[in-house]
Amino acid sequence: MKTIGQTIKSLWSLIVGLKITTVEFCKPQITVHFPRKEVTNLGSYRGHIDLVPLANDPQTPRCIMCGYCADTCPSGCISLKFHMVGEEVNPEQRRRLLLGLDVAVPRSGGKTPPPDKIERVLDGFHLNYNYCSLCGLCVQGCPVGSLAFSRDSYLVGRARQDFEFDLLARLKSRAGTNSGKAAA
Amino acid sequence: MIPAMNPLVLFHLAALLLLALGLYGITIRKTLVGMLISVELMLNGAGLALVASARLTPASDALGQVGTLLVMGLAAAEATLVLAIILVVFKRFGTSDSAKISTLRG
Amino acid sequence: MGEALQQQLAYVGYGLYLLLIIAGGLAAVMSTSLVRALMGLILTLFGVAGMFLLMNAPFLAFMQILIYVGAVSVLIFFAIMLTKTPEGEAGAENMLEWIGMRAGLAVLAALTPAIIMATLIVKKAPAALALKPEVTLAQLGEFLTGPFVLAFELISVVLLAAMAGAVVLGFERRKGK
Amino acid sequence: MPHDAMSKLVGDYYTTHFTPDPTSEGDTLILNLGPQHPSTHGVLRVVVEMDGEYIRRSEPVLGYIHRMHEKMGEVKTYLQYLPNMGRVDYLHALAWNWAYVGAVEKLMGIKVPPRAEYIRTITCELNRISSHLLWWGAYILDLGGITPIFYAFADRERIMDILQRVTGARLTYCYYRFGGVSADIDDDFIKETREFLQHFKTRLPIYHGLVTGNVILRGRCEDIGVLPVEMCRRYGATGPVLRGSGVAYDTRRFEPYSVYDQLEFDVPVGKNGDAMDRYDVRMAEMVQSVRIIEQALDALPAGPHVSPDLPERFIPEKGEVYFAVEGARGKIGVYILSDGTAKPYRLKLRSPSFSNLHVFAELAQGTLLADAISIMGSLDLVIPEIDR
Amino acid sequence: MIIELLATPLGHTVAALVAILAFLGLNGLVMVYMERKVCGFIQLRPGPFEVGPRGLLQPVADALKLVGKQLVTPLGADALLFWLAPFISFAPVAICFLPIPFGPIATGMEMNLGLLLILAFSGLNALSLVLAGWGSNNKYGLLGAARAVAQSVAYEVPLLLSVLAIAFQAGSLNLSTIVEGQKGILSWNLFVQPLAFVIYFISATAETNRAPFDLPEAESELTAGFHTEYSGMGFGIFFLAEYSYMIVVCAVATALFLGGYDGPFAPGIWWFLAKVFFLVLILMFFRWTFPRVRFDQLLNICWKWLIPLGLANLVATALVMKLVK
Repeated sequence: MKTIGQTIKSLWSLIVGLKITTVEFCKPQITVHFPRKEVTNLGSYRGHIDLVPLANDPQTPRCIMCGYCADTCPSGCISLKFHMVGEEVNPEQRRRLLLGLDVAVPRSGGKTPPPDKIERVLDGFHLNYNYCSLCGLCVQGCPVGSLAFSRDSYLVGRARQDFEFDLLARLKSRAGTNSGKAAA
Repeated sequence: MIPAMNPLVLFHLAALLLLALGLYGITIRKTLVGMLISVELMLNGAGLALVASARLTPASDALGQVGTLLVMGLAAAEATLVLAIILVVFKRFGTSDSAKISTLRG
Repeated sequence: MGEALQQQLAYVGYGLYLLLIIAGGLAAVMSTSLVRALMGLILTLFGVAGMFLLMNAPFLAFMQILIYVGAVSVLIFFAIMLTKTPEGEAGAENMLEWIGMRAGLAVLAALTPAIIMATLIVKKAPAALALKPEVTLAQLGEFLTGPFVLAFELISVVLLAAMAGAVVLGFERRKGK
Repeated sequence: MPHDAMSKLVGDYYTTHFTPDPTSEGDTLILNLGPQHPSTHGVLRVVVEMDGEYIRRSEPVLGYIHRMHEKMGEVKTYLQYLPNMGRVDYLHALAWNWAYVGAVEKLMGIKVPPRAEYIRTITCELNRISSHLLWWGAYILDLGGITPIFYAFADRERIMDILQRVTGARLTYCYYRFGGVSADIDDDFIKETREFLQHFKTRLPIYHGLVTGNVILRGRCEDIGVLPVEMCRRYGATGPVLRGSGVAYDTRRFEPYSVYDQLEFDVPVGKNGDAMDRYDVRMAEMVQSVRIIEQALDALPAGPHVSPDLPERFIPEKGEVYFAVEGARGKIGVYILSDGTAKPYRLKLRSPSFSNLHVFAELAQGTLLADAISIMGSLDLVIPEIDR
Repeated sequence: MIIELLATPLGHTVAALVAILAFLGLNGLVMVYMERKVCGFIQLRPGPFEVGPRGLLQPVADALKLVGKQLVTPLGADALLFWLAPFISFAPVAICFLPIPFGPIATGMEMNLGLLLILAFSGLNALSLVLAGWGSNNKYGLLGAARAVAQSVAYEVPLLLSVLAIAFQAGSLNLSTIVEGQKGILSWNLFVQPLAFVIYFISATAETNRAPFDLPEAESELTAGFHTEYSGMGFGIFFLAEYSYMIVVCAVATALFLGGYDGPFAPGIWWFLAKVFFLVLILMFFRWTFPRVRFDQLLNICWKWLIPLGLANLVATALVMKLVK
C-alpha cells in the first residue's frame, strides 16, 4: 500500500513538473533581441576609462600628470607622455618625472592640487584596453578626478590596435565635435 | 534451367547452403562468439527448410511454421545462455578463444 | 499484373534473397572482424526472412526479424563487446595454417550432409504446388495451444531456464569481483 | 587497420601512467573525462578507470587553467592585486574580494565604516544567491534536465543587473576596497534589491516543483555519493559539502566577520551527506541569504562607504595574517606574509573547491559513471578556483 | 500506364514508399523547427527567429550546414560499419511507415500483420546504435552502445506486452482493423485500456531514445554517446531517424489508443496527424522538463514495474475477452 502511495506521489511529481513547464511555455519570453531592441540597464555600464576635461575648457584634461594611474594600474595599460615648459629640467629630474616617482600627490578628493613648480603639458595619454581589467583603481585613485569610465558599451574591434587608445586625442576630438555642435 | 527448377528444391538448396556455411564456420572460427554466429546460421537453415517443406508440400502448414517458431525460441534461449557462458568463460580465462580455454594443464 | 510476371518477380526476389544469404553467410564465416561477421549473419537473416515472405509466410518473416535481428543479434553484439575481440579473430598469424589444416576438413564436413540431403530431396521432390493461402495467426495459435501445447510449454520452460541460468551465471560473475 | 597510426594515440603522461590496478581482474577501460567534457564545467580533467559502467578509480588532473594567482600576488602591490580576486572564483567573486580585502585590513588595522560592512554583506549575499542559482541550473544540466538552467539564468541576470549598478561589472567584480567599497549604493539599488527578493521568493516554489520534488532527480541524488563527516575532515571539505554531511560549520557563524554576528540566519545542514542533502543545503542557503539581505537592508546605516582616514600607500608592517570568509563553495582563506614592503612576501589562497574536489576520487570509487557525474555536480566545483 | 501500375499492390507500395520518404524529409524539417520553438518557449526564449519569417527556414539552414560539413572517419574506426550504422538506423523507419493508416484509405500497405512489421523493424534501431557506437572506435561511443543494448532489452518487452493487449482486444494485428474498432471517443482504447497506454508511452519514449531515457547519447555523461564521432550528414541521418521514430511510435499510439483517424468534421487524415503531433508535443515536453534517469533505474522501471504491469494487463485483457465472448 505504501509503495503504491509512493508511486502515485512520484508520478504526481512528474505531472507537477510538466505543469510548470506548460505554464512557462505560455509566458512571454524574456530575452531581448539585441539588434532590434537594446537592454535598458546600460546606464550603469562601465566601459574603458576616459579623460575628464576641465570645467571651463573642454579641450584640456584635468590631468596633472602625476602618474598615479600608470603606477597603480595592475595591468600596466596606461602610459603618459608629456613635456616640460618653463624652466629647464636636468636630465636626472626629467627621468624621475617620467617615472612619476616624486609626485605622490595626496588624496585631494578631486580638487586640483596647488600648481606644480614645473608645468607639464600632456602630449598623450595612452590606454591599452586589451589588458585593462576594468578594476577602477585608476579612476578612484586619481587625485584630481581626471579619469572616468566611459559608457561606450558597443565597442568592437577587429585587431589589437583597435583597442589601443590615445585618450587625449579622444578628448580633443570629442570636444571638437561638441563645440562644433554647439556652434551649429 | 533455374526457372524450371522446383521451388522446393530452390529453397532447400538455400537451406543447405546455410547449413554448410554454418558447419564450415564452426570449424574455422576460433572464438566462442564466432561459433555462436555459425550456429545461428545453421539454425536458420533448419528453419528455412522446415517452412519450405511445410509450405510447398501437402504437409500441414501450421506444423512447419510452429516448428520454425520453436526453433526461433530455442535460438533465443541458446543465445542468452551462450552469452552468459561466454561471459563467465571470459572472466575466468581472459579470452574467448576456444583453443586457449583448457584447464587440463595439470 | 499477370501470373507470369508475378512468377518472374518471385524468381527475381528469390535470386536477390539468395544473394543476400550467400554474401551474408560468407561474411559471417570468413570475415576477420566479429562485428562484420555479425553483420553478415544479419544480412543472412534478412535473406531468410525474405524467403519466408516469398513462401507467403509473413508472420514467420516478421518474427524472424523481431527475434533474430532485434534480440539475438543484439545479444551477440553484447557478447562481442564484453569479450573485446574486435579483430584478427580468425587468427591473422596462423591463418594459412588454419586454412591448410582444417578448411578442407570443414568443407568436407559441410558438404557431405549437403550432398546426401540434396540428392534425397531432388530424388523425392514432389510436384510443384501452387502456393497455399497464408496461415492465419488464429490457426497458428490453435495449433500451439492444441496439438503442440507440450512443445509450446517446453519451449517456455527452456526459455525460462535459459533466463534463469543466464542470471545465475551473471551473478556468479559479479560475486567473483 | 593502421596500427602504426593507432599507436600514436596512446595518451599523455596521465593516461599512460594511470595503468590498470594490478589487483583488478578483467578488462578495464581508461577514460578521460575532460578536459573538454560537458559535465566538468570548464577544463577539469578526470582520468577514470572503468569496469563497464562502474568506476574503479579516478584521478583528477588539474592545471589546465592555472594562472599563478599566488605568484602574481608576490609581484604586485597590495592594491594592484585586487582585480585578481574577481578572477579566482568568477561565480562568487565578491567573497574572494572580501577575503583579500579583509586580510589586508586585518594586517594593517584599517577600520571599515559600518555602512560599508552592510553594503559588503548585501552584495556578497546577492552574489552567493547568483552563484547557487548557477550551480542549481548546471547541476540539473549534468543530470540531463536542460530547462532549469534557463530559469536560473533569468533570475541570475537580475542579480547581475543589480550588482552592475554598483560594481560596474557583471561577473568578475572588483568592488571592495581596503576600508570600504568602491561605490556607494543608492535608493534605486535598495528598491531593485527588494523587488528582486520578492520576485525570487515567488520563483523558489517553481524551482522546487520543477526539480526538487521530481522523482527522477531524487532518484539520481538520493543515496548517491554519501560523504561521511570523517572524510570531509580528512580532505578539508567545507561549505555546503561539509554542511550536507551534517556539520553546521559556517565561517559566518563560527568565525564571525563583519556584521554577520548581528544578523539572524540559520545554518542549514543535511543528514546523510548524499548529493540530495548537498542540494537541499544549497537551496536552503539561498533562502537564508534572502533573509540576511532583508535584515541588512533594514539595518543599513548612513555614513561613508569608505574609510576616510586611509593611509596614502598600503604598506603594512612586517607580519602575517589569515582571514577567512564563507564563500558559496566553502571557506575561502587568504594568508598574507608581509615583509614590510609594498608587495606581499607570500600570498596563499585557500580555495574551497580545491579541497572539495579531492573528495570526488574517493566518492566516485565503485559508482556508476552517471552517479559520478551527479557527485561531481553536487560538489559545485569551479575550475578556475581549483587551479587558481 | 502509370495509373495502372499504381493500382497494383506492388505499385501502390512503391508509391507509398516514395511518399513516405518525402514525408520523412519534410517531417524532419518540421520537427526540428517544432522542437526548437517548443524548447525556446519553455525556456522563455524566442527560439529560432533569424532565418526566414519567424525562423521558419532555420531547419533548412541547419540541414544545409549538416550537408556541407566534412564527413570524418575517425582513426582506427571500422569505416564500413561506421558508415553503415546511420543507414541501418534510417532505412527501417521508412518501412515502419508502410502499414500505418493515416486515413481511411491512406495506408501505405494494407497488411494483416502491420503491427508486427512495425515492432520488428523498429527493433533494428538498437542495432544501429550499437553498430555506431562500436564502429566509431570511441570509448564514449562504446559505453553508449552498451547502454543501447541494455535499454533495448528492457523496453522492448513491455512495449510488446502493451501492444499485445490491444491486439488481443481487437483480435487483429492489422492497424486499420484496430482503428476501425474504435469509433467515437469513448471507445478509444485510451479509455478502455489506460494502463496499456501508459506502459506503451513510457516504453516508446525509451524506444525513441528521447529524454528522460536518452541514455545512449546522454550528453552530460557520454558527451554524445553513440554518435560522438559522427559529423555532417552521418549525424544528420541519426537525427532524422530519431525524429522519424518519434512519428512512428506516436502514430502507432494514435492508431492503437487514440482512435486513429476517428474524429468529427475534418477528414480523417487531419485528425490522425493532429493526434500524432499532439503526442509528439508531449514527448518534447518530457524532454525539456525531466532530468535523465540512470540506466539501472530504467532497467528497474522496465523490469520491476512495466513488465509485471504489462503482464497483468495482458492477462486481464485475455480474461475479459474470454468472459465477454
